[in-house]
Amino acid sequence: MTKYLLQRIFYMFITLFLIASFTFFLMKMMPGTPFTMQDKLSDAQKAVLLAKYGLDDPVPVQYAKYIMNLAKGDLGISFQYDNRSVTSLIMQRIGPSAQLGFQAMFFGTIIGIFLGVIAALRQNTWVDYGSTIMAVLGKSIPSFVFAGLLQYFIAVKLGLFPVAFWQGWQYTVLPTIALAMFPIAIAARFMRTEMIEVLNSDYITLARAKGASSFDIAVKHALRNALIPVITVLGPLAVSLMTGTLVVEKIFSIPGLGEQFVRSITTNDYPVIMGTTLFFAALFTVIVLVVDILYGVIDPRIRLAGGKK
Amino acid sequence: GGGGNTAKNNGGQEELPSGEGEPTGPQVLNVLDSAEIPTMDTVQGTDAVAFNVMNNVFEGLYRLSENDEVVEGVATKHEVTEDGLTYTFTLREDAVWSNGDPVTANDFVFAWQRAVDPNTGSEYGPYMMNGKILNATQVSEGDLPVEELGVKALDEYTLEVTLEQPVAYFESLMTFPTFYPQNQKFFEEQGDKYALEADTLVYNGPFVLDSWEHEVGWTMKKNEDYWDAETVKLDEVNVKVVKEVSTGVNLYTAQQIDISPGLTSEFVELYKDNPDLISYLEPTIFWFKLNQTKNEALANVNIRKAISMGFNKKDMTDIVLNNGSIPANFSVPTEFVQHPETGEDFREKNGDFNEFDLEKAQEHWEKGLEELGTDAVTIEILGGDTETAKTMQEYLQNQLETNLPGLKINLKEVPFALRLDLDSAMDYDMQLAGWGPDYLDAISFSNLWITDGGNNKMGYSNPEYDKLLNDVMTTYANDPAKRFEAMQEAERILLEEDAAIAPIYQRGTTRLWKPYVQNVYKHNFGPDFSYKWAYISGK
Amino acid sequence: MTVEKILEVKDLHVSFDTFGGEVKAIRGVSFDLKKGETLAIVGESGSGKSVTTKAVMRLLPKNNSNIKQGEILFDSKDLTKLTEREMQGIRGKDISMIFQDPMTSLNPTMTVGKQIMEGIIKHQKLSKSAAKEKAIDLLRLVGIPMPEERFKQYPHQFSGGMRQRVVIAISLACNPKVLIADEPTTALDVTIQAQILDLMKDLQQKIETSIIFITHDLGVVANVADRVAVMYGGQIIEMGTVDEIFYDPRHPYTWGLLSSMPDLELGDADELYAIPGTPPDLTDPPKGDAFAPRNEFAMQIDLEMEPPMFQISKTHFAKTWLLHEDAPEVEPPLAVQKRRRTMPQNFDKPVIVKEGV
Amino acid sequence: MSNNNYDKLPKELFQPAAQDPNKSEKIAKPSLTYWQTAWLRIKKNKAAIFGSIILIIIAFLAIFGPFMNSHGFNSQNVLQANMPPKVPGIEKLGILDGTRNGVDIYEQRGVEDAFWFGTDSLGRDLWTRVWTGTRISLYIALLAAFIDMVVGVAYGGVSGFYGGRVDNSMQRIIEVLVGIPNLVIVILMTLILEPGIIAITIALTITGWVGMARVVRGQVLKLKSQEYVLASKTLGSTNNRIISKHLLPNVVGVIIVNTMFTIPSAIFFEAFLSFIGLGLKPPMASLGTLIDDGFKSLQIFPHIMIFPAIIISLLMVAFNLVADGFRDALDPKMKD
Amino acid sequence: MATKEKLLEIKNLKQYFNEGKPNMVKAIDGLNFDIFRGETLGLVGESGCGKSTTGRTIIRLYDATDGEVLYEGENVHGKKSKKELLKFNRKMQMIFQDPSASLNPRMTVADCIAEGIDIHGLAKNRKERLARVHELLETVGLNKEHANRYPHEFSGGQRQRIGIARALAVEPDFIIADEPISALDVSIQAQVVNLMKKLQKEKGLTYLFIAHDLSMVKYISDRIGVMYFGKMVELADADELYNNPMHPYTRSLLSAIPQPDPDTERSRKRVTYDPNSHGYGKDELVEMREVRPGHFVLCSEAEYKMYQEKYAVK
Ligand SMILES: Nc1ncnc2c1ncn2[C@@H]1O[C@H](COP(=O)(O)OP(=O)(O)OP(=O)(O)O)[C@@H](O)[C@H]1O
Ligand SMILES: Nc1ncnc2c1ncn2[C@@H]1O[C@H](COP(=O)(O)OP(=O)(O)OP(=O)(O)O)[C@@H](O)[C@H]1O
Ligand SMILES: [Mg+2]
Ligand SMILES: [Mg+2]
Repeated sequence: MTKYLLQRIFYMFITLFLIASFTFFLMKMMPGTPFTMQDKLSDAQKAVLLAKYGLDDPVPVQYAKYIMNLAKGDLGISFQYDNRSVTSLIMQRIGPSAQLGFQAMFFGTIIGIFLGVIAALRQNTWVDYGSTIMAVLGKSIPSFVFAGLLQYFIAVKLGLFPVAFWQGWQYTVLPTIALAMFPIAIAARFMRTEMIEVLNSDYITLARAKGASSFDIAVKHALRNALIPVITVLGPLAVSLMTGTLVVEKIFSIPGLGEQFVRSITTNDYPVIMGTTLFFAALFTVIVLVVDILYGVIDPRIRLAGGKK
Repeated sequence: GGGGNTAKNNGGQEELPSGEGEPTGPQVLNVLDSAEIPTMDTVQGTDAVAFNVMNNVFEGLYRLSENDEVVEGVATKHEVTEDGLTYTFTLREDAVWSNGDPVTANDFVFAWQRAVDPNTGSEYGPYMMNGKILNATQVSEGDLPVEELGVKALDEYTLEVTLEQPVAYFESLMTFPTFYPQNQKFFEEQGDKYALEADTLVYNGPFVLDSWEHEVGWTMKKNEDYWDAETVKLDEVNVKVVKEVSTGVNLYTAQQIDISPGLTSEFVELYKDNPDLISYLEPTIFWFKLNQTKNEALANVNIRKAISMGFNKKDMTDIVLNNGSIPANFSVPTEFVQHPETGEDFREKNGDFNEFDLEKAQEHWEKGLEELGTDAVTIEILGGDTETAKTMQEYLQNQLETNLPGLKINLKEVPFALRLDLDSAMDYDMQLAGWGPDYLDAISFSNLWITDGGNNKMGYSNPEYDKLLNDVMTTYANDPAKRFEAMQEAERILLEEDAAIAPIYQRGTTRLWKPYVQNVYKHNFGPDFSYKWAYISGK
Repeated sequence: MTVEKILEVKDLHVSFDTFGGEVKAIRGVSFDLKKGETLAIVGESGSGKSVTTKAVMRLLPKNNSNIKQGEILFDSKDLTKLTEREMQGIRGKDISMIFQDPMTSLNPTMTVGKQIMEGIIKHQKLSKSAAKEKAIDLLRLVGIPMPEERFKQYPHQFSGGMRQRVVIAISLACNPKVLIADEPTTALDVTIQAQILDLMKDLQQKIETSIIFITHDLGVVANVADRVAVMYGGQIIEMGTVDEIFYDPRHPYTWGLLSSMPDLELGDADELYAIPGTPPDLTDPPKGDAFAPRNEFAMQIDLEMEPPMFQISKTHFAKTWLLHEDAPEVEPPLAVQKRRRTMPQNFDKPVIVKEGV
Repeated sequence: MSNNNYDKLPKELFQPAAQDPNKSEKIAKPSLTYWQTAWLRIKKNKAAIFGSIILIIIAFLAIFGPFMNSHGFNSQNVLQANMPPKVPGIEKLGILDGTRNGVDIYEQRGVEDAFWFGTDSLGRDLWTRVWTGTRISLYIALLAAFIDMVVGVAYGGVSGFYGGRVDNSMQRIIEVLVGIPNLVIVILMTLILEPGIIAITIALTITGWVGMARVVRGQVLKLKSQEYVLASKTLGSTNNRIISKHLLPNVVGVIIVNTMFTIPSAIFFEAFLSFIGLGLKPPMASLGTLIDDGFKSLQIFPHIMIFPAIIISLLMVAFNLVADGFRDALDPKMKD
Repeated sequence: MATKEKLLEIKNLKQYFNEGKPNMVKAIDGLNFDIFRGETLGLVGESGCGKSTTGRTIIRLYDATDGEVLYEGENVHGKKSKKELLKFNRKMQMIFQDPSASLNPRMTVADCIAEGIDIHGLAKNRKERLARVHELLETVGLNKEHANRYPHEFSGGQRQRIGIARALAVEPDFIIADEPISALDVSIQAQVVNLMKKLQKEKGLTYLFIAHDLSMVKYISDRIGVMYFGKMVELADADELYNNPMHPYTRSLLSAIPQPDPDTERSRKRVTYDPNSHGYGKDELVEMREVRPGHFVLCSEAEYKMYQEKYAVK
């Protein structure tokens, strides 16, 4: 197990290195400069600025410098936010995004699983169709629409929750709901499919033969066995939700990472782009690893196979 | 191109609640801004959000008041030599930093030197100072040491500034944040952390930055040590970051903020009967740049005229934009600058050029096509990718295609950075672009179109135009009236003779504004608002 | 033989809805089970053995199966009329079942101990710790060494034979009155099979459980059964004590089964006897005797009329026209002839049973 | 049983009957081909039939809808901007009657025409635009499904099947692909590509298939040790044959479920591409861009967003119903 | 025993799973035996003792950890060109334990059977392919109409016959049958066994027959090998093994066979086997030794002497 972990961590670093390198060179091809006033500056002024940020070095030199700094754990300093380190920018922003993403994942998954289980237990009844339709709508209507509707009706019209901002748990309710629609849909659909299969297996019949109630069967026996594909899909989704989502953050004025990331790309804030990309990628690879480990926790048979590649 | 993100105009100032009633109730103002403050280091500031905060927590030599009148700031008065090249400012002795240090002439010297020092990497420093303040260009390019910059502290409270050539609007320039002072001692104490947080800064303006929660918002509190603290009525200004217009409107509806963000046409429609609705004009103009080097058709003046006159600007401002914008038949905005002697608006004499006129447009079109020897022309419009830009572009595309038979328009909507790249490379046919001024002078608009000018980038070149502009900058530098009229003539050449650009509209802004918010002054360049004189009455 | 009847199945009909039409999987099955006895059910694949027992447990798939007709009397209650919730109280407690495929019958993600405890906690209302003790006892009882450690392990850590014993432990957890074992040893080798059979017999003696034992292996039947029911085409076609079935079979299908086995003692005959043809199509069961098309002794009447049940002795029944007085005498296959003996309790001649069994 | 009279049976009946045991060697079920069975099953599945009917109606309207009135999809008339929907004949019902907040806008502006879905901010007929947009979105849906099925399935299949080092590297490649920000790639694409269907296709191809690849890989990992795969190996099957003939047909279930998730993602991804200038050339529209457009005026002119949103939802619900039906029908193992 | 031609030689074959990990399993641990052309070798043993693994390793489904498998003198394992592999695949085939799991549920019977024909290009065109499929179906006692159906539409016995037809399609010389009859009822078991015997007679096939059901194994096999924990413990002619079981495990196994005779069953006594009963010394050489001609037993020198005395050929 330790050997396996070490191996995976080694691969993680290779992956991150590749991502860093690709992104670095792709960024060099992006149009524009990182300067807000690029259209007003003379060429001489631009040259001075480029020199100051080390952007006049040949690309391979810049790359080498970047990778060296990276190895030291230094992500550099933002071009947009004067003198602020990329690390501090990410740290400032990650809190709300992570909390929101986590809440949405947590509640979304629970509700989705619940819907999926109900649908599977009452297969081909109106409950099933209802839950399918809910899941499909959750996926086919974009989250910004939900966000807009929730803000207008629940916050402005009914005054039940705050309209926007990020100052306490009440503030997290509406954005969480808006974001949770997606995990709900996914969890519900995959859960239903898998649950139907699991419910047909022999050990479920044995559990019924023991006299277990329908609830016990669904929760204690079937759920865990149906969870594997669900976490396969939800793992990466969790990463993207927890690292921020542009629209919901914008609509609820939440100081999250998603909005900052998009802005860093449109303003060519190279260090922030790189930093956030690496942060995201690191989280992603970690989650993929965690999902692989979770496989083993959920299904003890896989724990043994964990050693195999 | 050029974003209009640095300055705004005050056309309908009288529409903003002003001077009604006495201050009553808690003097707290709640407003929004559209982004996090990118920097609080005055020499690094480049955008409206930063300038707006800086304007309220710092103070330069002068300050903008109602109607962009220049009033006393740290300086009480100044003298100019006859050649207009040397300014000597007298500073007030009761101006202090919030840590108790006095604001001295050296603080200005220090800040200005930093602004042009290439190691600082300031963008606005060189932009505002080069060519104006003596040696600024050489210093900013590293050819001269910063000490050579034409600014000197004659004593603690006397500042001498030497210019390279006379600058007619220099006084108003002194209200601009790039020219604010910085406390050298404090700056050196803070080192890397300077201006990163509310408490790693000292303030000398009507307010101090009390708290600054990054990405969320900031609070400004009245500065009791401000030399004119008596005038300041507000105790607190709370600013929150909101990026989505609809969110801002919802917050306004929910009574959480006092001034809404600029409304989009849909919201104007929704609130058209609301008494809180106010709108005002800004000095920002949007136009089509017509590149004469890439597309053969656009090199033809008749085609350009046809395009200039070939679309309905009024429907566009009134229905498509519907936010207080007005059709633009000019290249220098209305309600921006006035004749130095008669006081009449720039527009009054020059009036409108190339108004929408279907018949004339089609006449020019026929003629142009004939000259080109073709009956079909395809033109690509390079446009922006914002929501409003898109609707507008689709409208204009449809108008031009319908009104000018044989014209086929392709829309190319790209992200801002890419658009600038294409602009620099002159790799476009027609481009929808806008411009807002950085100083209170028509030349901010006029010198865009000189041959090979940094912003021309469309191959426009007219020796007559260049000559007039040259005169404006040299011969007439100390003759404001002549200078003004020369620029009016230049505009006529640009539009009436050459139809070099096709103006579309001058931007207006419409907001919901609580009537109890009084005396918030709005500015045409630099910062958006001054809260120094503002108060709450009858909330 | 006036032992108490614990389970009585009367004229059970079960069918499934499929695209091919309605599959009449069980067509009038009747039998009873006495306290402490073992009833073995044998028969061709697809003859309805599993369906019959699942019907008793009410574990048939909900969506496409239905019990068309018949009663299942247990403890004077008709199980076909109980609600799902009432059944939950009976399953595992009064009637428990070992499934056809033991290898997949354990939940792979739950420890073995928990799976045993589940039924105990549910039916005997024991505390967790008491249930745990009982579960460990059960593991010890089914002969699993070091039960305390094994308790915490997952099924995949058990060998096939051990898993099988766990399944048995689960089914015995609440001292059921009826234990249904559906081919529990098919996948095991003979030594482990023998251990398990011994174990079941032991337990049966201790707690007087009645067992329904389904298997293909006639050796196993000979070993465990008190009585045997032979199924074909959704019906019981012969039923009797184990001696009656092995030593005096009457139905030609039973003859076929008995002759199909190779004999260890006997040398290799050139070819094993195999019943020709395939089982009947249960969507459209034949009009007469379902076995007739494969029956070398078939008579005209077999094709036209379903045979009634004939009673040969108090305990021996067979459903074939060959027992009719008008039927010609036929010689059973050699393998059957060799084992045939006269059963003292037999009636003088077979009589038709009119009112079920 | 008991009412039979067994006593008086004619003796002749007890004569041996001629037997042909092979005659009974027949299969219970009627012989049907793969597609016949699938069709029978689909037909029995009411939800799937319902779904197909919706799909047919939507497809029909997407093809013919724009011709059902005289408006072009880019005929602007700003004087008729933001007209609420009005369908003559059902005004009495109080819906689609051309009023907004109780005011009859048609009367107010003196508009004679009736716009069934209303008009947008440039006065374009939404009925025409929505159905034209539906065409594009249907194309995107099919394209995304195709890419998913071809690239994603193949990649996941190969990765899962070969396992070991191949799998390890292929999974790392996926991680790298997911790690590089999409937006950067797409912006770079705007540099070299003209907006339009080709650009959309390429953008979708770059990363659209990753999710499918992961899911298929998981399934293949599970299936590849099945006995029938081993059996095929002993016959000397090439790996390609095993993947395409044995593994993939058995992963159809998850492929279908996953495709149903890819489709709406792709539809909105196209809207996002249009937003940064890589999607459709304006004034073309798709359901995604129409929803994006309509969203900003949701409070004031809800009709602009509601119609495309309804159609996209209907489309997805229908797709899912049909897909579920297909999944069940294509599985010959399903007894039902 | 007349001299027979060795078709297959298995030499010191080892198959370890998860090698080098704590959960290593020595599924087979040094097997040595030969299979003669035209014979049926039965393989029996406790479940989990490595019977299936032996079969699968022989046919290259697993790469052997050690040892070799010689088919007509040529090593089956090790690096092989595609062509050589195909050659082996044609000569050696396998019938799988579970008939339903070993048929692809989404392939028609015809496609299942024709797979080998397609791979080895044994049919020139579709017509010939179909004709071959029909012929095979008839060989295994099914009929043409079955060709277009799906495996789940067949009964267990029929499915097993499809598996046999699939293996026969490439006209192999040697077939490994892994518990081909366990899941079937007696009558169908008889059908399958009859079919296998008939084919052996007609085509001179060689079988490795793995099963639990000892009576069936005895019936079909010429020789029988008994495995215990990855090792062969006894190998002899079928009758010889039943009449003179030497290894205690074999005896235990034979004593556990239930007889279809209630009276015998009531009186049968089972012998249990305790692997510790041998009491082998630390460096005692335990290996296969030929006690009687053709009868090999895993034993130590001491045991060998004892067996020889006890079972001396009279
Ligand atoms: N869920 C179902 N849907 C349709 N038909 C079914 C279903 N379950 C069983 N059957 C049919 O019912 C009949 C009896 O099946 P059952 O499982 O009882 O056979 P069995 O006697 O247990 O056979 P085996 O010895 O193979 O286990 C078979 O023809 C089978 O095809
Ligand atoms: N892929 C594998 N990985 C790890 N262990 C395995 C694997 N395959 C088989 N084994 C182990 O190898 C041993 C021998 O297994 P094998 O399947 O050969 O037994 P068998 O004799 O065929 O048993 P049965 O009679 O139950 O079929 C068992 O302990 C099994 O758990
Ligand atoms: Mg069964
Ligand atoms: Mg095996």
